[in-house]
Amino acid sequence: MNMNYTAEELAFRDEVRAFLEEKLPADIAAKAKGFRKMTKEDHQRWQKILVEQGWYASHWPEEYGGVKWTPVQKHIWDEESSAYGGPRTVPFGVNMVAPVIIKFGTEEQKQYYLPKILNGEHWWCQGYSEPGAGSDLASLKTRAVREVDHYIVNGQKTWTTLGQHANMIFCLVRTNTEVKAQEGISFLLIDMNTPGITVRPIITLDGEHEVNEVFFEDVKVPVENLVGEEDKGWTYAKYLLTYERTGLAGIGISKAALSHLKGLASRRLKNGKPLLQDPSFSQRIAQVEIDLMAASISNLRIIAAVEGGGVPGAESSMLKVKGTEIRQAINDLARRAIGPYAIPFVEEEMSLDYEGEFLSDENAAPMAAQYFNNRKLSIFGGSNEIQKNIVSKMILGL
Amino acid sequence: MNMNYTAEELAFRDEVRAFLEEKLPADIAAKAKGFRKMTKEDHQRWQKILVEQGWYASHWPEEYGGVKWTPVQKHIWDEESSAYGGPRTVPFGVNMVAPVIIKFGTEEQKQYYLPKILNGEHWWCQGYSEPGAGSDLASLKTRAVREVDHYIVNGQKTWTTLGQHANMIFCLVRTNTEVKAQEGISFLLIDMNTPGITVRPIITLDGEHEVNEVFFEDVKVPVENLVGEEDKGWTYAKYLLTYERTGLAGIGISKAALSHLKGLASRRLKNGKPLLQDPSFSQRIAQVEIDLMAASISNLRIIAAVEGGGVPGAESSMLKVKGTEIRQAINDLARRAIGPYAIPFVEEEMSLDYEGEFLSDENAAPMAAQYFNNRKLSIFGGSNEIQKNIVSKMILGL
Amino acid sequence: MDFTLSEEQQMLQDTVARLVRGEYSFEKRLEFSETELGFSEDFWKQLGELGLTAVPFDEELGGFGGGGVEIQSVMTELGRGLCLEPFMQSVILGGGILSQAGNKDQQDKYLPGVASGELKVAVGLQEPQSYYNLNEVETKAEKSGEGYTLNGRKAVVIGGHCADLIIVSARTSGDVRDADGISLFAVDPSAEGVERRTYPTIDGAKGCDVFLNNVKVDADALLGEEGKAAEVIEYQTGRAIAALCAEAIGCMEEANELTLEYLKQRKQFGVPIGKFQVLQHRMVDMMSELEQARSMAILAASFADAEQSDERRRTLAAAKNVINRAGQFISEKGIQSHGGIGMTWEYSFAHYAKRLVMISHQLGDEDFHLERYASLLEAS
Amino acid sequence: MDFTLSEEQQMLQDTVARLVRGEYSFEKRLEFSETELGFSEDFWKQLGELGLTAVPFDEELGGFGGGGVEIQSVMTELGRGLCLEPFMQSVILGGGILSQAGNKDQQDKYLPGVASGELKVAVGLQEPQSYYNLNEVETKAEKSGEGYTLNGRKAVVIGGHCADLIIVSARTSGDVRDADGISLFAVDPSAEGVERRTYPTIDGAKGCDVFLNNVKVDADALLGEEGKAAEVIEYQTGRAIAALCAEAIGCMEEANELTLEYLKQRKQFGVPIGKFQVLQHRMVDMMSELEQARSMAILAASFADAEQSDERRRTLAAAKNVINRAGQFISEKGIQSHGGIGMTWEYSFAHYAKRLVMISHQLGDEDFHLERYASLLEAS
Repeated sequence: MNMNYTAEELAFRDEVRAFLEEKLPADIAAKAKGFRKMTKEDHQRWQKILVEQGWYASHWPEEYGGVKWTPVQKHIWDEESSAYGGPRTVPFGVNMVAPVIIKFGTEEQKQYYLPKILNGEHWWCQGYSEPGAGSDLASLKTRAVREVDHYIVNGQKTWTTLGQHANMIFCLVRTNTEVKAQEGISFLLIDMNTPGITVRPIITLDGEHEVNEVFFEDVKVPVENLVGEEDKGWTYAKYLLTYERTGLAGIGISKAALSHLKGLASRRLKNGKPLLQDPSFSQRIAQVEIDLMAASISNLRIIAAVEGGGVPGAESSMLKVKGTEIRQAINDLARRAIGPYAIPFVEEEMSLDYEGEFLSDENAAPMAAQYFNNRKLSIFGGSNEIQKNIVSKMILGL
Repeated sequence: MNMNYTAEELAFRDEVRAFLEEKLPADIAAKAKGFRKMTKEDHQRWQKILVEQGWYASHWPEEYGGVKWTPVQKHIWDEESSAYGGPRTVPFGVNMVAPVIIKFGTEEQKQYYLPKILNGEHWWCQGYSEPGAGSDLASLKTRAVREVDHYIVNGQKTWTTLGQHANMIFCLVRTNTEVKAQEGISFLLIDMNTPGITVRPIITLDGEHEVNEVFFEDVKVPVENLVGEEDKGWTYAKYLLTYERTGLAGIGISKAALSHLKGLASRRLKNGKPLLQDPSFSQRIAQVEIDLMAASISNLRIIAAVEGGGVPGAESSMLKVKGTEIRQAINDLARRAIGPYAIPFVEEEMSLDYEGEFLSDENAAPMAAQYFNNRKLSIFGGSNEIQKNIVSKMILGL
Repeated sequence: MDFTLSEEQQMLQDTVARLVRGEYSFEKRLEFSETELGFSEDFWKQLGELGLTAVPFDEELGGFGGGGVEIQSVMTELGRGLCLEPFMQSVILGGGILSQAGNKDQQDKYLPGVASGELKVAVGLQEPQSYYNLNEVETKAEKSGEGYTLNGRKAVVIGGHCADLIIVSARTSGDVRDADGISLFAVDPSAEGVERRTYPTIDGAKGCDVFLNNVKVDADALLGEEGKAAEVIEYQTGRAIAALCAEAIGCMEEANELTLEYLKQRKQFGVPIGKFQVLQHRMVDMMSELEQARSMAILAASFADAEQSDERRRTLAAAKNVINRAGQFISEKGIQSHGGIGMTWEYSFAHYAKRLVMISHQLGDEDFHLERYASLLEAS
Repeated sequence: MDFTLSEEQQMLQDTVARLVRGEYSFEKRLEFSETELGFSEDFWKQLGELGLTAVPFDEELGGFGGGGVEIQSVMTELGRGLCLEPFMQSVILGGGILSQAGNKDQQDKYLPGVASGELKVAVGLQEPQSYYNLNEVETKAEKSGEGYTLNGRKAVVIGGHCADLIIVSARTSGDVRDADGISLFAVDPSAEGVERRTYPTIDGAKGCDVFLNNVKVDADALLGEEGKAAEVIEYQTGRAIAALCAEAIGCMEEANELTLEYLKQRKQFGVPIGKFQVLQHRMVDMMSELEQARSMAILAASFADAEQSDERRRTLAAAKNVINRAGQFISEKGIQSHGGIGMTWEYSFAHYAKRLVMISHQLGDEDFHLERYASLLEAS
């Protein structure tokens, strides 16, 4: 039993820190730390720097541009990057479709798509959910009918995050209606510029445009855009979901958010004293910090187990639930900390370019909106209810 | 809209108070207020006084010894009686089997049983639950086979509260195995002295003997002990459950328990100051007092609705859940209030006769035991899960 | 004891309900919210014409001296429609302060307009650092000549952007958190030195921070006795709390109805999601919290116009604590039960959720009222 | 980073596990509990013979200088068996205080016995009104001749009824809640003026309050520097907290296993109750709380024998807070999932529940440790 990093790991951490200090653009870091809005250009700029460093696609095989990071190194990167204000990687290309292509794609697909992900030519989005298929993903209805050398796709996807920026979408489509729901699904890569595709924004309750509906009307997709075998897409989707879940607990982001909250609470006053010194409020912060401490060790335990050759199983589902609850609790406290100033919706102050006077605190403006927006954490990536169903079946055998 | 009592109701409250002040024995009141152990004799003594006053079976028809209390009067009685330390009525005779006999029994049964309930000759207990039939009451297996003028009963009942004191038991038994579970059940009145009946104590985690198992081996029960029709017992049982639920929220007892808790918290110290003045602890008390205030108004609203001719429906299920949660929260705080002294199990101090020095506080000894014992509140009378199922079906139509 | 509304009260509530149903569809509400005014001028006029803005006032002002229960009836229905008009701010809080603290002249000057709806009042009691403590007043009112000079800033004045009159608290003596020494002033927003920074609110209304820079007011701008306003503020915000509780009940009832409806209609895994026990029990919990909240809103209404006492203080603190918690619970669980759709702008649920959570930021959040209650806790 | 036990640690844990499985069935445990001693003399002897009571001590005492992780291995298994022996009190807390504060003579005198199990130590740090604040010491130790005279009362001394040596804190100077001025004394329970009021504990063990009436002790009864014991107490109770956390993990693992088993086996409405989604999700929550608790128990173990620091203080406070909450959650929800059977004396679940809840009353409850953590909160 040893909770400490090895000398090599510590050296790696130093390397990461030096890199972040030198290369992370200050304006991007300030946005991330203040939970301000990040533009597409911000993401692309940071991606370029990471690609140059060779760390953007760290988990890919070396031949395609990856490095052989251990799970612990990956964790060190996540922690340090969050702490320094590195923006969260938009996962759809590098972390989601790429692993599927690498594992199940043809050599041609690998040669074609992976470089374009690295160099930013392709910005991917995810076409999984449909209006009638949320938690029950396998009931999806978008049809792909094969006609010689292409498929004709018709249907609708929804909750497509950052779809407005994307030029590629990976989709689960139904290619067979004769078999059980999960057996007739295929995994298609679709160019968003193909005629027949329409993207319509979904505005969320905080006024944000982050997610979209994507409509397919007689969209022609070449058969070489099929990943793996026809009708076997569900297997690839499940593989991807496991991949996705590991990061969903968001421990690193929660640490950054907690630190941000404490800053806020040290400046906002109650009866003339900082909230951070108020008995009730400081205990609320203490409680969430304690819970985060525990979740962070749980996260390390999973990482260490993976490093030891294990597969992250239902523990990562439990951690996803706990981690998102913690993050939401932090958001809740940040909203409470600004008191009456949670009410004004001062959009201009959410941008880093704002140069006017702040209505209350420089970090106040996004807090209420973020509280509402992050209700999504317990819904997406498999809702927390679905995660509990998984644990109930997988670990408990219920 | 009027939240106040009418002049008549206020006059009634004065009458109740005067009666309690004059007639409630001080030793019994002290036991109730200190949550000490109540003996069978205590209950009987108080019953006798109430019967003399004509208030013991207040909800019975006048011809059998009842008075025409309105729901509000009944509520006033419950509140005042709890506040003065009147012990909770053991409900099995007067409040449970009696209403069933009155509504579904023959005139002979009424003439025979009701007076014996009043004069204390019969002490009833309830034979509903079985080892295999808890929440799923209708799956009960105790068989009653009719042989000319009697039934032969075989089976086992469990969780029979105060069965050790009882000489009569009302039972749900299976008289028909050919039909659906709920349709083959009958309601039998059984003399506990009949050969073939064995009572075995169940000791609960706090060392108490409150509940029992009752075994039936070829027990002969005369057919005239059947209430209503054969195979229709489920209807009577449901009638009784509705009757039972109304009181299960225990608002009056919670008020007494809260007052007891505040007494404890005003004497126990933390850093030299009463817990009642400690910021954290006083807020914990405040929160439960607020919740109780709300539940108590909800209770009044149900009572007023019944007074207006309504039937207590699923609202009483919600109130049962909320009320028992509140009571358990109060018990939890009382346990916390005594700090390290929750650990000693000083049985002798739980009796009112104890004349030695108290280990810590005169009210401390029963607190931890009561916390554990009252886990039952969310289990019995239809577990809180079952109540939520009922609400979900009845009100929500889910 | 009788928890039913009187015939008049029921008629009143029905009137508002009909009006809201007819004029305040969710789609229209979104439109109203996006106008510069931030609400419907027309709807506000109708409230006036139907005598609803006059409800709490005396007959001579067109009202019938409606108390807590009448206000409850109106506010519940306005809550149901997520109405954006400054009824609470102008009629209840503004009108209440003027009625309690104003002298005959001031009442004659302002109340007819308030009661008819022609004069919109906003009330600025908070300051940038006051959190929810309304006795924390840094804004200064210094005697100058016959009148006063005001300097300071009032924070998050809902409806202040379009008010014809802004009532502000300012300190005429005492230390920054003293109850003593606070005074109330009726300020003309167009007076020299009054600046407003206007913003939309996250729940769809509009408000502003009011900056007072050497604002000169006459002596007759002082409402009530100099330095003695803390009592008035406490009493009138108590009435406003009861009103917010009622509004929240309207919101929660609609929110729960939407969630319940969704559970019945939305299918996943081949069945309505309402067949899943976890969602069923959660819905029961949401109904149960609403029951608790409803009880406290009723209790708050019954105390709103009662004489001040520790019991009134406790009751109103308890009510706001319960309503804030219930509102947040119903919002969060409701969104969760809906899934993504519950978070979208174009579906009304999200807007109920936002309003409910923001109600908890008006006149004290859960913790504020819990501490307040604890400070008033009676011994056993 | 490596969360697996070393081979030696695993062997140690297996040894204890085997011993407990073999000697400490639930039925036997009930019997042990009902003896006058309140635990098994024989099992205690075996712990000694197998060198387990020596684990934390140096080689010369038969141990191998086991640290937090080794203690964790032992305590988890003792927790699993609901073992009643005073391992934590005597070996960890008693032995720890003697090791840290005792001089050479005192260590030579006591430690061999502690390490072999022949000398049972109990530790009295609490007082009737101290709640969980161990710096609140009213018991007085006054210099008299070469030694001291002790007067006062120590509360809830678990294992004190049968201890061969009782270590108590007493005040040699300072005010009642000062950290400075607290001293530790080794008291012979049979000395004149020592009285014990012995009682069973609700979780099946035995303890006592210790009354000290003019108890004369020699100068060499003083452990460590006069007036400087607060530090020793804080450090050693920190180790004891880590040990309690590990014990709690053993209890929780067993408790959850029992509940899970019950969900699978108990049928209602024609199916195992584990088919009901509400019970499934609750079980997941219980497992999840156990995961959190396990993480904190591991963290606590890694800090148990580290140098004192605010980080150690924070970690141990956090760990106890998490363990107390998880223990109560798993107990309450477990009983609820079991129904009535979970509350019966003859079924082991109830006894795990009682032990878990009582662990929260040892060395600080949830609120105590939350406040402690908050007082040590770092700025952002």
